[in-house]
Amino acid sequence: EEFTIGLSNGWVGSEWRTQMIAEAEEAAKAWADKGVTVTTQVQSANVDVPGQIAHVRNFISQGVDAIIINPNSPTAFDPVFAEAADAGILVIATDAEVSSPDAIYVGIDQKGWAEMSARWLAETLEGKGTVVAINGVAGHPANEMRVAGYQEVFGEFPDIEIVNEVNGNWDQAQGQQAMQNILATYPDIDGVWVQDGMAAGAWRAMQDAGRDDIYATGEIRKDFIDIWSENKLKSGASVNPPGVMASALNVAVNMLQGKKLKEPATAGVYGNALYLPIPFISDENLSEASQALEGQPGYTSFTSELSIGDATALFE
Amino acid sequence: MSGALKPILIAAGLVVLLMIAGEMVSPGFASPEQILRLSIVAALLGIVAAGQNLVILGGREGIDLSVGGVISLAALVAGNVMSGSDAGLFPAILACIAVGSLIGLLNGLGVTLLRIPPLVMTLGMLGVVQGLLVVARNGIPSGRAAPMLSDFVSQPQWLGLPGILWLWLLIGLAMAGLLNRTVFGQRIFSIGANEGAARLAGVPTRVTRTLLYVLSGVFSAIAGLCILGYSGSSFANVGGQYMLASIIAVVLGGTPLSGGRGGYTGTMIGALLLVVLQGLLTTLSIDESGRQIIFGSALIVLLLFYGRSSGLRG
Amino acid sequence: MPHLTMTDMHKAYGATKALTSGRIELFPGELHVIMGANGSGKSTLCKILAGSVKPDGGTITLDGRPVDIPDPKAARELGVSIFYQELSLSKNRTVAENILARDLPTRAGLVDRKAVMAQAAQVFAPFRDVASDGFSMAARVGDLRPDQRQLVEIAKTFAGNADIFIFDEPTSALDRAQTEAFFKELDRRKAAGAVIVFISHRMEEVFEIGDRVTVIRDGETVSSAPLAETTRDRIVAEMVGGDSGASVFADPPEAPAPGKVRLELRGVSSRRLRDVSLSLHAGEVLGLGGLHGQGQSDLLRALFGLEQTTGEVMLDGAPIALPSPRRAIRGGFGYISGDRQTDGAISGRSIFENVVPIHLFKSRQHILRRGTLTAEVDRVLQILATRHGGTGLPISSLSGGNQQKVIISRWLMDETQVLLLDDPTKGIDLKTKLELFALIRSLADKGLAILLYTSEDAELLANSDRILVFNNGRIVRELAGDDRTRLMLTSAAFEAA
Amino acid sequence: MTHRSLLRTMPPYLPVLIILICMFALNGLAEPNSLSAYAIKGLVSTYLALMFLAVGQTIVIFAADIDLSVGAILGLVNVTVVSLMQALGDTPGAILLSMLLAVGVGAACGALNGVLVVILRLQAIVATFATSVLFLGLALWVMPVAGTPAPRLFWRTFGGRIMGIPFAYFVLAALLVLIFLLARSRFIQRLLTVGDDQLAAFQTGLPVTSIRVRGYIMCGVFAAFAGLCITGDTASGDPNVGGLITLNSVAAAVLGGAALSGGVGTLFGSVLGALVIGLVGSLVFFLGTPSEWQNLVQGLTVLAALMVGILFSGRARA
Ligand SMILES: Nc1ncnc2c1ncn2[C@@H]1O[C@H](COP(=O)(O)OP(=O)(O)OP(=O)(O)O)[C@@H](O)[C@H]1O
Ligand SMILES: Nc1ncnc2c1ncn2[C@@H]1O[C@H](COP(=O)(O)OP(=O)(O)OP(=O)(O)O)[C@@H](O)[C@H]1O
Ligand SMILES: [Mg+2]
Ligand SMILES: [Mg+2]
Repeated sequence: EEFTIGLSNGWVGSEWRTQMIAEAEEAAKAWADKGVTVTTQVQSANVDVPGQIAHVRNFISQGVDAIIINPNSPTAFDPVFAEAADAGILVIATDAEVSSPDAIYVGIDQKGWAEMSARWLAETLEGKGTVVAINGVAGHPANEMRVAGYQEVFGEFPDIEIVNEVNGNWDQAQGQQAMQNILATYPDIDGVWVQDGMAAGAWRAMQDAGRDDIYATGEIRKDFIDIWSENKLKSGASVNPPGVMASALNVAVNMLQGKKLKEPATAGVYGNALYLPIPFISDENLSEASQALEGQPGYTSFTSELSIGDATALFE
Repeated sequence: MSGALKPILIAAGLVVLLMIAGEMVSPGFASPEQILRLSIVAALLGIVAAGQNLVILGGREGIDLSVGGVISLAALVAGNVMSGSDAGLFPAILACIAVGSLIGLLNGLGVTLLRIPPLVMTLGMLGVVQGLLVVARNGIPSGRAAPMLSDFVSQPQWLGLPGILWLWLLIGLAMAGLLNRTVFGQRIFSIGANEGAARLAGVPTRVTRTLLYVLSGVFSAIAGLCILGYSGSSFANVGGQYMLASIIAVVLGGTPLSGGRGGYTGTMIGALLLVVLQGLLTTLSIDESGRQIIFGSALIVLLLFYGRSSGLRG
Repeated sequence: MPHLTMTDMHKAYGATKALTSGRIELFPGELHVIMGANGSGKSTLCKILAGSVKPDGGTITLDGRPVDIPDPKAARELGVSIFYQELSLSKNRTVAENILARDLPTRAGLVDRKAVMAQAAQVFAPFRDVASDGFSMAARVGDLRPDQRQLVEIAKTFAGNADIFIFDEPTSALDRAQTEAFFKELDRRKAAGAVIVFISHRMEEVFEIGDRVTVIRDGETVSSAPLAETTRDRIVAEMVGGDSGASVFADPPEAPAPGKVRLELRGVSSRRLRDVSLSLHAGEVLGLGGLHGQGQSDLLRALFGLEQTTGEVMLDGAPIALPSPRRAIRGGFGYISGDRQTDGAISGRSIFENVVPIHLFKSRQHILRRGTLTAEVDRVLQILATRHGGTGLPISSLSGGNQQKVIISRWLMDETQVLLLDDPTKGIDLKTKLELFALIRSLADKGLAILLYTSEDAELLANSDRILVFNNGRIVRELAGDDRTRLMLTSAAFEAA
Repeated sequence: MTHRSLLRTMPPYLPVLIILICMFALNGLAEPNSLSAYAIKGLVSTYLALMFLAVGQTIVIFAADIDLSVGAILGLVNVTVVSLMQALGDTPGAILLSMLLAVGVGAACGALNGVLVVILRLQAIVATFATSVLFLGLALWVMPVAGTPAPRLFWRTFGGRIMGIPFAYFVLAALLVLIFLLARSRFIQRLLTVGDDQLAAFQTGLPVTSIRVRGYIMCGVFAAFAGLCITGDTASGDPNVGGLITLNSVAAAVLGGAALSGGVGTLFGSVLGALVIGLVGSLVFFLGTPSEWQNLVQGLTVLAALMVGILFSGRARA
């Protein structure tokens, strides 16, 4: 059997995305062992929504069998995904959910992701204290789902108060600057809920200020995990693995083979999601995470993916 | 002199005013430590803005939109060369300056030899550098900052101030000296004011202008190095936020985009003003939409103080 | 009753009082000349009338009614049309579009291109025969020669309905034939009852066509009289406010004892030059004559490294290459152009900064020693009696003439061997011209070799030791000794044409 | 006819037209399907927004101004029109009214830019950057999170066909007619005169201030049209949708032969420039560039195209 799968990535501003593509390409090669030839076509560039719509249309012109996309918008692709479906192409979104009925989502539940780390923080603080949140890009759906997630969890704890929520645009340095300003004006906070790479920045600001009494969520790059282990930080991090696209690819190949999901993808706000498990790194399993990343470059993220076997097991 | 001093005084007054406002809204905002930390962030911006300032002073619509790309590339290269060890610091500095001056040189040659408008040339170069970053990140692992570099940026060193603030001060003095006390400085102003006449008066216009872009590249590279020290490790797109911020800092400091007029002292205060304003907005507990609306409006109000071009009717 | 009067007009730019008490009365059907030294406020007075400068005070009455002129559009509606000294052309637009810029003809709401061409051609008709080569209604104004641009600005002034025409130095780049065509059109308009205001520094023109003259000195109207009742000397006296002194229009100088050959050209050609050979001696002022734009400026620019040439250039007997202005300056050349705004003034910067660059370049300094330099700057500015309020002030605070003095001062700080003067007195008043030519002569006496081009024949005749007459990029005649007469110059200029 | 005068009489958009044709040819060689009816229609409907935006940007560039807020205006219009349609219902009348109001929003944004840059005389680059922050804030206020869907009727029409012809082609045709008329309007001619030499235009008696302000308003209106196109192609609201498009609009204008110093260029050239910018990404992909090199090759291609355009038109003008 031979399948061609188009991979579209609309933002190249982070190492996580690079790793995402690389792992997906690896996963495609691994199918050779099963006697299936999976060819990937990759479009990966900094584009806006129209630019990424063009990615999809290019794939349609090329006549690929499936498209896996890390989308720049949740809803903007409805029309173009409909075009793809008309052309008989399977569309799978990953990392951010899409509203299109013509696509399914294979990835983590961003809201659950935030809930997990928020719960860790709330429980570590024993259910009371003041916290701040440093968020990604305002208006971005993944960000807003995460915000909903932590707000819901903190809402369950009456003695936890969110004193401020700021946006660091998923930029490490902006996260660091935001944390710096927060520390100056809210010197008595107990916890920080912060996302992704900005966590490294926030932790750095706390260390610079000598504040090792604050609990904060962490992130999953080797650089950070090393610092975490070395300095015994009080942190916990839920994992959005860059392997999500590889997982999506493994699911896609199964679907292209004509198999049916045992449980159809109906989760999520749009009712088309297949959620993957979300690993969590805390002091308990920190050393395992360290080991998994041993010898990798500093920007490598802790990852996990559905293996071919795992994926196949989801199908009838 | 008093004419040149006015915008600087306005900017300085506004900084003080914002600090006071900040202290009232969120107590602790004007604490000495916070002032120090804001100054560090301002220094990072200020160093980028030094190069931007020179390019703008040189006139002919001078502007450098590639600074963000250069910062990111320099931070990547430097992090990789030093990879967390003090021994690698010096080679890293050299590597970074080489990268910055090379990109600056290409910008300069495009602008002077091919006569590409600076906005277009440096915008195109930004696209190229961003592409280069993706390639480079696949090829070379990004590394960590040397401890010495991190301490230089964020730990109090001499007289309670971190090294970066001394460096910024030094750059301030050097820029003032360069602009007011050297022949090169004279040449910058003269090509900014009237390139054709300057050329007839023996100014090597192309060489001078090319050097301005080289210097801008070098300043961005130095800033990239410092930002690496600030954040500890290099990461993709570290420099993105500096492109327009550096231009705004220059304009808030009283150097008009038309060139031939202005200086760096004002730009330093402009950088401080911008950072204090952003810091103040961060500490306000409001929606992001509110922050953006206030930030945009505040910038408009600030710009009303300066940078107004003259009317047509004398 | 006068058609229009301006009384007690005043205007200050910061500390500079451009106009303190401007007054003028314009009668229908007259050609009214305004004369005054550089910076006396002529242009300011005219621009106020045209609405492009806002006066600080004063009254304007039209047919006895006081009027307000808030902008050029309003002036136009009152029937005032102006030719700007610095021109008001858009260089990327065509000649036709410029002439009709104010009011492009439309059809069905869209610009009617055919009508634009036709109407513009009609307005330009009186000058069609003198516009010469490379000129068409569809040409881009930026591609035209300075004299052609002045013709376009003239046509633009005449386009549309107006009955007061102001011409602020309209002939400064025109040759004789062009000037005559222009004067003929002025006569026609005058006969039709229009008022014409005319500014020129060329005394002959003024007496040739003027009816009445108003003299302005230091921003103040000092006299107004019919030209028939006044004399050249009286006007000059009123302009300078003292005795009239010597005249630029004196007889040709005695031929000096020729020094050694300093500059020699053999077969120099370029885009506009054809096989130019000449030799220039130390201590000599060599004039370049002929009709406008026959290669005189091109030769000077080529010698200053601004144009590519073939052929041989020898300085003091040794061949030299002149690939750039910097090389030319190092070689001992100096260049002064009458086109101050583009070639001279480093606008927006101080007087000091406008004087020092040549010295800084030649002395290969890198550090600016302000103290020592300031003394030097003061010294050279004094040689020309430059009037200024401090060397730290921007050069734009000076009048045109004084700006030119500052630019000339550049070349006086260090030794220069060959001075290239490219219409250096364009738009400069009589008194300043006198000082300037005296300086040029004294520089020649010190051994400098000088190449002089000026668009005024009288000036050329009065100040050159020899004159080379140019036509179409070639030297067609050399005039020396008693041949240096107006008649010979004119006939030489026209004979090959 | 000599070499120089030939260069001078050629239409200013010739270089970009040649570049565009070459890109189409290369694209077709690498992937024949990229010239299929489907692909062409896709290209047009994807980049209609950029074409409108580039035309708007060119209008202000004609007057030697610049507008760095066009992307933010587009985003604001996108979320406004989607919110309005949601509020007013999805009847044809309500949709048309929403569109009209959204164009009004664009015009108002343009007017604010005009007031700041022209009347209050702020420097265009920094002032329009400041307003872009403001407009983004407003967009976030109107729609805090991306996602509200546009009515089906609206995007089905935009993405559908009328008499067998894709609707996008009608929009493109309307754009071309519009710029044909604009290019011959007195307004654009005056804008060019103002951009050529502002002082000269003022002294000539043109109402410089009002011409420039109207230029900004017109730019805002075109940004609003672009916002409507993007809404049609994406069927939803997203406050961040205008992220990269601003700088692309400037690049498209320059590619199309407009000089940032004002007074030179054609609206048609900018439309072609927008297509070139749009095609570069596809071309780089279809030529089989490895993913990590795509950005670099794309950056180099855009830079080269910009240089070629400027060198050609610069030569012709010199
Ligand atoms: N603004 C300009 N426009 C057009 N050509 C220019 C411009 N500036 C310089 N040139 C040309 O570029 C070349 C180098 O100019 P530059 O001013 O750098 O001189 P230079 O090489 O430093 O001179 P020198 O060798 O005498 O020191 C020369 O051929 C010069 O004529
Ligand atoms: N825009 C301006 N800003 C500052 N000073 C000015 C300005 N325009 C004119 N002046 C000054 O006003 C005075 C009068 O200038 P004006 O141009 O009216 O003189 P003029 O009689 O036309 O001289 P010229 O014969 O040189 O053209 C001069 O001192 C000049 O420097
Ligand atoms: Mg040199
Ligand atoms: Mg004058």
